[in-house]
Amino acid sequence: MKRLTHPLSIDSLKNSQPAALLLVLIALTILWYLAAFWLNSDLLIKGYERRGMTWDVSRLISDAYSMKRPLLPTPDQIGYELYKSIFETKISSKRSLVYHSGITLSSTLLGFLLGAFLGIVLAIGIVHSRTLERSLMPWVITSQTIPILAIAPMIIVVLGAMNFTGILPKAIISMYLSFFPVTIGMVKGLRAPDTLHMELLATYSASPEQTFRKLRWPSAMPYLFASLKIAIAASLVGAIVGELPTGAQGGLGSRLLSGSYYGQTIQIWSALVVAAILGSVLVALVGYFEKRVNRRMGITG
Amino acid sequence: TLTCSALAASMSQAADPLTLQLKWVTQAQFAGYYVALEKGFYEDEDLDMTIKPGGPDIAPPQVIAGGGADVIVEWMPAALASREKGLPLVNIGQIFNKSGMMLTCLKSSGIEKPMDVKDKTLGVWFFGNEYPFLAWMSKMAIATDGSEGGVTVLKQGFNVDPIFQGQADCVSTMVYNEYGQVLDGGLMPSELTVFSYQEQGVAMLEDGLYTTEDKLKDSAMVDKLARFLKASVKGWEWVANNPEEAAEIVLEYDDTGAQTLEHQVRMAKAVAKLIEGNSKGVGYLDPAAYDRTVEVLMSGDSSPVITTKPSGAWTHDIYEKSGL
Amino acid sequence: MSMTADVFEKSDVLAEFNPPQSARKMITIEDLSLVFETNDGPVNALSHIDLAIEEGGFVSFIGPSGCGKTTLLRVIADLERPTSGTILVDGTSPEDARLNRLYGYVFQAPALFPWRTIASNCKVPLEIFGLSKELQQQKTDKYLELVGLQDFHNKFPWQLSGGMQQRASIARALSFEPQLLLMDEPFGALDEITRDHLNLELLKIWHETGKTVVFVTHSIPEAVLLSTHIVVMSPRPGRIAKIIKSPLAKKRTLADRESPEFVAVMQEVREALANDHRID
Amino acid sequence: MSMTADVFEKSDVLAEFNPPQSARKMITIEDLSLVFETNDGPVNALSHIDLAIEEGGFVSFIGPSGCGKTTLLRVIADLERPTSGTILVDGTSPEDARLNRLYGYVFQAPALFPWRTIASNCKVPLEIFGLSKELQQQKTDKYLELVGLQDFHNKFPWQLSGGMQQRASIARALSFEPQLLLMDEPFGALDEITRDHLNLELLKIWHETGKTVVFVTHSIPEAVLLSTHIVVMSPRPGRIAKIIKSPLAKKRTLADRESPEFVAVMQEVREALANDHRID
Amino acid sequence: MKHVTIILAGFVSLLLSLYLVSNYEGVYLQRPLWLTLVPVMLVGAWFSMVQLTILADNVTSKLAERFIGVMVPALFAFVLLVLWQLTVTGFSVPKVLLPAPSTILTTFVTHIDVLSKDFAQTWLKAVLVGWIIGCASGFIVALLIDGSPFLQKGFLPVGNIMSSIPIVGIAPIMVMWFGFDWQSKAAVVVIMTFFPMLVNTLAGLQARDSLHLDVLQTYACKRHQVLWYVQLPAALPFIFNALKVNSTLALIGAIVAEFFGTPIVGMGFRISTEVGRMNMDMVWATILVAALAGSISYGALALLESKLTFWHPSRRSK
Ligand SMILES: Nc1ncnc2c1ncn2[C@@H]1O[C@H](COP(=O)(O)OP(=O)(O)OP(=O)(O)O)[C@@H](O)[C@H]1O
Ligand SMILES: Nc1ncnc2c1ncn2[C@@H]1O[C@H](COP(=O)(O)OP(=O)(O)OP(=O)(O)O)[C@@H](O)[C@H]1O
Ligand SMILES: [Mg+2]
Ligand SMILES: [Mg+2]
Repeated sequence: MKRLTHPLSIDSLKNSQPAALLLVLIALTILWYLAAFWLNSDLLIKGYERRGMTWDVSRLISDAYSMKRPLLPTPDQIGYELYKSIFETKISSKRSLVYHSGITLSSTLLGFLLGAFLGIVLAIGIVHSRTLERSLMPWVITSQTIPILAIAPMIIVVLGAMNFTGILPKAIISMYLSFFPVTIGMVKGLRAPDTLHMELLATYSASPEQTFRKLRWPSAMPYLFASLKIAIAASLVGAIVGELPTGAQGGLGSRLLSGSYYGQTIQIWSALVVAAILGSVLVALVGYFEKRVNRRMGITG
Repeated sequence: TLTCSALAASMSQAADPLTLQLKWVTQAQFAGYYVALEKGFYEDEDLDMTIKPGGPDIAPPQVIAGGGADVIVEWMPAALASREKGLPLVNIGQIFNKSGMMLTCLKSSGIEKPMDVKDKTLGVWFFGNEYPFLAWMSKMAIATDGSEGGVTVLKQGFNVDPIFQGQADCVSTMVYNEYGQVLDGGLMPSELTVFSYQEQGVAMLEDGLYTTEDKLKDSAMVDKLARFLKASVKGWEWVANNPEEAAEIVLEYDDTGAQTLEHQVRMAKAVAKLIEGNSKGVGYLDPAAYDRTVEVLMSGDSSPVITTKPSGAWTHDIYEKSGL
Repeated sequence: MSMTADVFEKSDVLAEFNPPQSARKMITIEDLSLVFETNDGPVNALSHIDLAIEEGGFVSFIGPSGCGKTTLLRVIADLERPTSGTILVDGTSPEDARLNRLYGYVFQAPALFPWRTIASNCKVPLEIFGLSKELQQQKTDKYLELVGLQDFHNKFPWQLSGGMQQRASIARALSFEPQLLLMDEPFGALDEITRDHLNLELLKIWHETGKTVVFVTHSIPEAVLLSTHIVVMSPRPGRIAKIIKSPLAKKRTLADRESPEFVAVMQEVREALANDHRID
Repeated sequence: MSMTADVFEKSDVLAEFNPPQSARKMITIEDLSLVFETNDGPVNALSHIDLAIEEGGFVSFIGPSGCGKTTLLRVIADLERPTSGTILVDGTSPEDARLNRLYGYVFQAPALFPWRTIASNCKVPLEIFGLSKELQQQKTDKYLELVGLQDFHNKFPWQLSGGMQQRASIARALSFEPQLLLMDEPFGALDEITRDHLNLELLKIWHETGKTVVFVTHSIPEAVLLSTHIVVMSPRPGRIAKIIKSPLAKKRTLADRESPEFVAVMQEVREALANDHRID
Repeated sequence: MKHVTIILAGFVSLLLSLYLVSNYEGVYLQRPLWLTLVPVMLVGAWFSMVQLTILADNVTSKLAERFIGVMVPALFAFVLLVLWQLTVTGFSVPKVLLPAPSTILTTFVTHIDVLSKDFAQTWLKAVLVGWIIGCASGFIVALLIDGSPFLQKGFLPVGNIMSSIPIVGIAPIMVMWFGFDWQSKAAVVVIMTFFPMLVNTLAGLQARDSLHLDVLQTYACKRHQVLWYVQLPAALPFIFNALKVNSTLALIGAIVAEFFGTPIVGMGFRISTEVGRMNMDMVWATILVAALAGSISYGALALLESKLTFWHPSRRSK
């Protein structure tokens, strides 16, 4: 089993994480620059032709990599923008991406906690009550087919009218998106225990609550963490979606929006990059907890 | 804004609270209100103002229906549509005298005069902002379903990119905002043909102040609104005189930190032109302009925005009470 | 370890067998049948079973692979519902008996929780029954020692050999000292000496506590050594071929295996088995 | 104890035993040790094992539960890597032997795939080895019949009794007719008669095909009946206590069990086991 | 016959509340006595559902079980709708905020032609194509990554980062790159569905029984054979999880993407336009279409799953 997944173990370099990562990153960067040139030059040539300007390739290249509002900004443009808005700006400033990440992060986390909690509670209900399963489950699914952006403004309006403003409405949208993968995963996970193990507990006439604590919950762990990873990514999406209608109140979503509104591609991309980094840090965090729980459950490697 | 208003509330206990819902994000389009807030004009009128910025999917009528605002900034077509849907919105003051919306086209696409848009692809804003365009097309008898001899309509996003990327021959622009972006993007005015809806005779009343009928039945509220209108108009007049400083004030209130001063100054100056030219000054709704708007709205051949002539959709009471 | 097998001080006479209270029936089964519905047609796992097991009895099921021993044990344990017939366990339905935590069950496979250590696996029933922490520890220590796993408290199941896992599952079933023990080939994966040792321990527990034991085994000597009654089953459909009552005294030693009665009973069982044997 | 590594060198008693080609070693193990690292400290599963198994031999491992029999078998099968020492299988490393599909392995647990029927489980290795559909069907039919599961082709594993599952897994290992058979307590969950039957079948296959068989069992009579050599192991750390060479002829019958040689070998094995027995 | 009585009682209480809704619009909520009927109705409906469930579990005919199985969620939905209608009409909620279910249904029926065009544009093109490509690529990448530690180490972090990019951010960019038509929406869907598939498939591929792997190793299996014989079957429940979650995510993604520029057809276009026109009934009719499409595709996947994973303990234990 170990050897099956180690066909490349001969070459130690190939097995080193930094080397692999570096190689992939370099490849991606090169691809990116090529793509940026390809996309931007198209735009530029159209512009040149419209104005009947003469141009040569070197002009095209330097223009393509230094447009103010490029179709695809280059990594160095984004990097510079990130540097400016992260390191050269005070964290408390509204122009700092750290400040906006903080706003988004807080509603993401709140929404994730609420969503994970709701998801687990629903799953427990569904697993234990046939009536709930039959009546609720189809509607849990249907709830997700309602496009969130359509009801997000309503949620915000209604909560706003009830004087809930700030992160709560956004967190509720995050919750709405993140509870679903948890429910689906946990319903499956809580039903995953081995038949034999379920029977063993039946011979002890263990109460449903004991069966849950001693058997269902531990066997649902792989499912729980797989769904939590999706849920936290969904929660971030929810927070950002929630920031669109309330577009002027800060957060990465409003940076994206205003970037889009004013055609500031570099601003969009740097907000995107920060959102992506935030997302993967959050997913990695869930992964870290997964590892720890696994270790406690005796699952290594 | 949240913390600002909370702070204000704790400082002046006695002041009357009032909430204004804007139609869009914080920008110089709404400079008058922010100036009034910043310069203390509202405070002078003993008002504790809260200004809620909007966004792409915030429909101010919904906000006021849900009780989240006392007064909203809205365009006349949307307000009248809501009225017909059972939310009795009433115009209590008109801020913009002229429409700032226009269709900006590429000369290189062969568009010089209105009829040239036939068989072209046009970017149009929806979300209630499409009525002037539809009215214009129906006036020229051009189909909008992409058929032969008609135009292909795209729902334009929040920017003017389609004209640069060759996805559209014309895009919708506001004179105070997107038009500037088109120029920023490297197009010269000489390369462009611009159709202003105002000039095409299909303009509708844009930014105005609306509240609901039941609020107008409450005399204390009427009094508050009158004071609000007075202070707002004072703010707008200040903007017209000091567009640069107004832009700076707006920037202060922008929570996204994305707006640039240059851009906001340009917007403030353009907006200042739109509020000009009203016979009785800023804040007065010209009934003739109202009638024209209604007429255009009811003229859409296939699906008119409103089906019956509205009544009681505006009042001059507040304007008169405000002593402007 | 010394294998001087005599765990009982004195090997006594037959008189001790059949104590008065044993008139009470622990398990009564009447005309019980069970059919499994499968994708491939019905399987007659049990057919017209009649059986009574007295309190304090030690009854072994023996029979060819697939003849329904496990199924019958599962019916007693309320893990399967019979298709027809009646069954009473301790005077009540199997379900009530299960809810009253009357019995301990040793499954044919070890069925340990992979995320718990051996000791912690043993504690599962004790935790469920709400024993105090000290008692839990005490019982776990006692029974893990009994099965010879005293040094493996903190290992995880997959770090143990097959036989060790099976012993852990025996310790778990013994740990809460149930009235009725249902054991499905508990010693199948053990070497002869360990098996002898555990046979004696089981006899000792049975003898001292007056438990009722229902026991599935494939080993004829084991069945004869342990049981008061040997139920020989035969397959397709699973039914009882013969019930053999043991003439041995209740107190038994390994040395009994050399006795002529023992050999005679062994022979009787072997014949009953061979009589109707088919492989399936 | 002398670790007479070479168990076959001076085999002379029986003419039929030790055919000329059997000089070739199938498995050679020298000074092999294996330590498992666990959360709870290292476990010495195998310590200084020396062993040679000739081609065509039938070698049984016997020893107390947890003494390392499975581990040693897994080392031969390249499922565990030894910590130190050398091992050759068919003259190559265990890995190459595995990659050459030299052996068939019967695991201690049935390890059937729940999503496949019994017949389809049997076909897994055949499909992997790329046999034609007819051949697959033919082999499956043959070996399922051999283990007495001819009526259970279309059942799923969880619809079978424990013993039936084990037989299915034996059929699966036999189906592709490997040169070397590694069997870990294959008949542990079977009744005596079925077991006898399968013992004979295995002997027949061994005898007819000249396969090498390495066999783990807990039953002393079974080990003696089947093997040319019996390796007695002892635990903590797992090592070889004694290697006993069988004086029985290669052709054997169940009746051999009554012979005095047989009883003598059994006694020898039993003593070797009891000698160093500890339960763990 | 106890449960039949209870089911009937539940129905009677529901009908009673319906009667109230239709005849005493707007006023009944001011009368406390009638207001108490609402909880009575809820309790009655709940008991009905419980009894129906028991009935469904014990009924012998497959057809009857299916029928009752549909009845329970239908009843649940019906209760929700009644409550909704009660609230909207009872509290005179403005139509621009929340229309009554009856209005929505009427709009749905009268505008079925527009709605079906939108459905074709959004669901048949963007969602379906994007979902298939997204799930397939997530699956393939998971296979690649699972088999190669090198790819795993290099790509997983990068893949993680890329898939954490929120849709709302990529939608405008996709419109920029792939144009206004459905292709850009499909691209958004691809990106959205990729990650859940990747994570779930990876978890599934690693959820195999190590004993099964040992068995295959004794056959000197190639990696693709290990996949086919053990890892894929073991991963099926996880993969279906992702397929189901994705079927709903895809719809959301496509609709959200349409907010950022489309031709003037499509469900997202319809929603944002009609919100602006205060036609909330049309908005909710579109949502109804989305819900129907999502539920049906989810149901179809669930059916397929139960066919393919019959052997899994989670199905066998029922
Ligand atoms: N869940 C099931 N579904 C269908 N058939 C089953 C099921 N469980 C057992 N059977 C069938 O019932 C019969 C009896 O099985 P059982 O497990 O009781 O045998 P057993 O006597 O315990 O055999 P063994 O000694 O091999 O464990 C077998 O033919 C088996 O195939
Ligand atoms: N994966 C593992 N990790 C740690 N320790 C292990 C592991 N596998 C086996 N062991 C230990 O190695 C020793 C030998 O185990 P092995 O399975 O080889 O025993 P065995 O002789 O086959 O016993 P049995 O007859 O009970 O099957 C035991 O002490 C066991 O605890
Ligand atoms: Mg059995
Ligand atoms: Mg073993």
